[in-house]
Amino acid sequence: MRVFLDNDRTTKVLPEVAEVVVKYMTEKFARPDGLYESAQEIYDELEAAREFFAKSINASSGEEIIFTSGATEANNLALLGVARANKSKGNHIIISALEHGSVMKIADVLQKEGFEVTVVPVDHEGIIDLDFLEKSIKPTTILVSIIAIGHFVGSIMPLKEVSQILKRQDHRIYFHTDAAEMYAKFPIDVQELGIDLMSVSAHKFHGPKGVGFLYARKGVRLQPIMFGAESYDKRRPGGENVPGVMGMKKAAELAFEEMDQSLQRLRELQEYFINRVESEIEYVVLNGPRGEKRTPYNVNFSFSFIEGEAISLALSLEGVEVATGSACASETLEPNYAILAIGGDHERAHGSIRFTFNRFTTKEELDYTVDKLKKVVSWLRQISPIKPG
Amino acid sequence: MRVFLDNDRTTKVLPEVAEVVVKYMTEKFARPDGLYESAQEIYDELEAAREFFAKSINASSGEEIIFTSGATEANNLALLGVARANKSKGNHIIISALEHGSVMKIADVLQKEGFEVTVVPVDHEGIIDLDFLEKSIKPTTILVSIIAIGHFVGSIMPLKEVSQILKRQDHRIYFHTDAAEMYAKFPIDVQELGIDLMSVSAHKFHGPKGVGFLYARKGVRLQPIMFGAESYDKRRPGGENVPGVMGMKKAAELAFEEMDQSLQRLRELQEYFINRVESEIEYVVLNGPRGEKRTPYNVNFSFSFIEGEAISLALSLEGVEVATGSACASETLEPNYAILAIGGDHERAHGSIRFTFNRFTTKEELDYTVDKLKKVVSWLRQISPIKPG
Amino acid sequence: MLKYTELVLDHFKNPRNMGRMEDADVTATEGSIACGDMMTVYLKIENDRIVDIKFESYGCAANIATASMMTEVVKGMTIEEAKKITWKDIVERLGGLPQIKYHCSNLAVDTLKKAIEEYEKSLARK
Amino acid sequence: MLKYTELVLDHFKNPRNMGRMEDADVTATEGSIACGDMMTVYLKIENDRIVDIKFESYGCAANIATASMMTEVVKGMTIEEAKKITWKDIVERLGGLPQIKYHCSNLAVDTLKKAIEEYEKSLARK
Ligand SMILES: Cc1ncc(COP(=O)(O)O)c(C=O)c1O
Ligand SMILES: Cc1ncc(COP(=O)(O)O)c(C=O)c1O
Ligand code: FES
Ligand code: FES
Repeated sequence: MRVFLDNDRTTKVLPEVAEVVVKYMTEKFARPDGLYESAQEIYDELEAAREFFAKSINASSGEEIIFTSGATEANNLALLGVARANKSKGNHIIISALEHGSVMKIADVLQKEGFEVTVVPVDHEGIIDLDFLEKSIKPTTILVSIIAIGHFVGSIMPLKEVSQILKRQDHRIYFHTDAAEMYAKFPIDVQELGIDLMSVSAHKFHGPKGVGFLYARKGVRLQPIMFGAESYDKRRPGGENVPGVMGMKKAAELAFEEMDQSLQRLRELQEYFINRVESEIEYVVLNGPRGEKRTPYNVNFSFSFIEGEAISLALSLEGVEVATGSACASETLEPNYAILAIGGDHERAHGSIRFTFNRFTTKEELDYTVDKLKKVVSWLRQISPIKPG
Repeated sequence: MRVFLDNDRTTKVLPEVAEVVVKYMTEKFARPDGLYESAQEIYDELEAAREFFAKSINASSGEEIIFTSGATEANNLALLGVARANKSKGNHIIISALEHGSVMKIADVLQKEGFEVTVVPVDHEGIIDLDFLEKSIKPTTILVSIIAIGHFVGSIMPLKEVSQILKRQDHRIYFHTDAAEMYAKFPIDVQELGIDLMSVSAHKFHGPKGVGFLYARKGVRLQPIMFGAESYDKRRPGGENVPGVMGMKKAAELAFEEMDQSLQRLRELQEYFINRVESEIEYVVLNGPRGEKRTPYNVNFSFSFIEGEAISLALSLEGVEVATGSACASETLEPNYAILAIGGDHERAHGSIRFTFNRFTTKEELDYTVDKLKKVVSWLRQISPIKPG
Repeated sequence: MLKYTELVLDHFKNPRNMGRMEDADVTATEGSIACGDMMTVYLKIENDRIVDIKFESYGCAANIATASMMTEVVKGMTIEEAKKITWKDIVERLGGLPQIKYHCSNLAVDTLKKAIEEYEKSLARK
Repeated sequence: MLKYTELVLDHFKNPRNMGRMEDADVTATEGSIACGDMMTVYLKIENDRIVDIKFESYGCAANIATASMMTEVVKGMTIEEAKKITWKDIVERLGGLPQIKYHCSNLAVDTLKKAIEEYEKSLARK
């Protein structure tokens, strides 16, 4: 059996989606900017796709959707784009301690460009400190970027509360959220949540890799990060990835159809999985919140006395594929910042394993996973010089 | 019959390529950065793909290949990346008058960032003026970007001569070429041609849209245009478009297999097509060079007394899809700069039609095109108030 | 992206009143160098009424279609009626035009008005 | 990307000489806080020869595999021979390691050397 539980990293493309991608690669292959009928058809379909994505988040118009090569590019366009275009209004930016690595890195770059960056801490469950956020707002604050679901530990962020804080201020502060792990899994209403910009990636919900979009509310000024010829969307030049966009649309349609049932089913599976692990394996700590504050797509445990790279390699030899926050598995030999941010120590990061589900994850797969996990954990604990007590 | 002769804009993905893309979407869908076997397989295959592309242009190592979302991004990374990273060495950049719109736009942006840009003119055939180029070099020149095949008019640029000029200088000047219309159509040897950076796009040679690469010679300093988490290639973060890259590889393999025969066959077809048009339609001007100086993938004619948007629309109603350089077809109502650059006037741009082939273009398709062209041209000339003489 | 209505395409494919008129009462040509478009209108006028009209056009599909529609609209009109025609009327009758093409419909109406002006001048000279 | 050789994986899956040794002549533990790895080595020494060796490891797969390989290499060696072992020897015997994992092989050798040192100190004290 092979059980893929690293769905936060990427997901498998569904056959129905692949079919659409193939159609737009081999038949409807024109680009929207030709003067001929096949090009005009593609133009109409891209427009319809933008409308579809806009509707899917209750945006007011398809023009608010900018197709990108993924969420990393969307994050870059949002943060670099807003910061550089609004420099004259202020140079202060706020992000959370649980942003995806791309937002972290972009914030570093902006700091080098002269922006001031405040990182809002999170509590032991991975939920941002709203008081801290409110207090760190200055007259020069132009942008707040809070990830929709806390990176690595699965905490659902209080986006609405953030936007309410921002709306209380005397000046306009743009609100961006990286929703790569939320879109097409949860309902999102950008009006209700007060979101101005939002990043999405198709390969997180069984769509193709290399495509995503940025929602940017009308009126938000953005400086492009890439420049190019006259094209479908001036904010993002280059040959339009039509098969990617149409595949992403199909993937989203399928996801939205099953959204409520999937959330419900996964919530139960998640509880079941957490229960089994906690009752059948000793010395485990759940990283991140429990219950409604946690996305049902994520479970994250630290196993004491053993190390995550070894755990995940051993699991993979048994057919179970997961992620770890261990320093030993990182290129920089740094422990995962998310575990540190929620108050964990080096050892807890070291032994952390992230299990991320997709909406097709089954009880059988999780049972198999628990069985293998028990085997691997007890075996590695046998090897370890550190013993309980 | 439907004849697609706008292959410089994009091409149809081959079934063999689509098959590969599907395989990497639905089966081998992992990303290279996991700790499990499927991820390691993908890592190896990406590495092998980089080696393949490196070999295909005689680069010295796969590390010199940076995958991007296409040639527009590659051009941005090359020009913005080199300019911004080498600012301390100089602020002068040279491009040609026949660059793709993306390079033109990027040069504008660099100008706004404080760089000085010289545009090297081309002769009436669309070949750059090497003397002018050499004379415009200054001690502050850091980068020269010359398109491999003159935009719109199909002139093959003397890349080797350019690099020889650059090598004669006392200081190092990087040489970039936008080879989106040359790669996988012509043999390219970056050592022999002395190229330091080169942009490539898959959808120009029957590969997928949304993927391409930048060749960057070892030692060339580049500032990224996007920033992100630890990933496969630090110079270009974001979820790796594995299906795109593997599809591009397949497309290139197929193209390289048939390269010589295709060039030979298209050269003959091109001559045949030019001959038929010139002998059967009056008042036509070939834009760009004849013979060996011209890519066999491009034919470009101006038809006097009539306008290109109307010609191309009328042709498309007959099933023939082409491009035009007419101001009336452009969003900015500007005549095509390439026609002006080769010394053509507004009227010549107005009546210009670009026919671009792919390696599967047939004599039957071209015969059909000439027949329809004759019909359309004579019909529009009937409508026109301007008459010969 | 240029999106033409079915009606625009129809007028492009089958332009009404297209061609030269050898015995026109008045002929006018207008053209803007900026865009490189050009139009000629021929009028035959009897008792202050446009009894026949023809056009020639050097320009894009919208140019041809608006000229064609304009001729269809004004044929049979009195000169006074024809003078009141605006480019917006033509665009409306065509079911709309891409914004970037509005100037083409302008040209059609301008050429008509120039022809009428010429005609009135020629009357005044008589 | 971490790529382990077949041999590394084999030593990870089936570590040789793994576990506690209750009657060891000497025990040593080394660990670097920076990376959070840790290793314990147990030696049984007779006539200046390592007649038995065991290890425990808290660390990554490379940590476990290099410890395992180290024990296999030095078992049966004289103390003088064992002192000459370097982390490079271990890496070589494993058919290579990812560069970023070299420090794990270092730890294996360091722990061994520390154990030998302790043993020699204890001899000196006698
Ligand atoms: C010469 C040239 N450069 C760059 C591009 C842009 O390529 P892409 O669509 O991959 O961004 C094109 C195609 O539009 C091209 O023809
Ligand atoms: C929260 C979050 N943001 C951004 C990204 C980057 O997405 P992409 O691979 O589309 O660049 C990811 C996935 O890696 C993610 O999980
Ligand atoms: S123990 Fe941390 S990298 Fe090996
Ligand atoms: S004639 Fe140029 S746009 Fe219509």
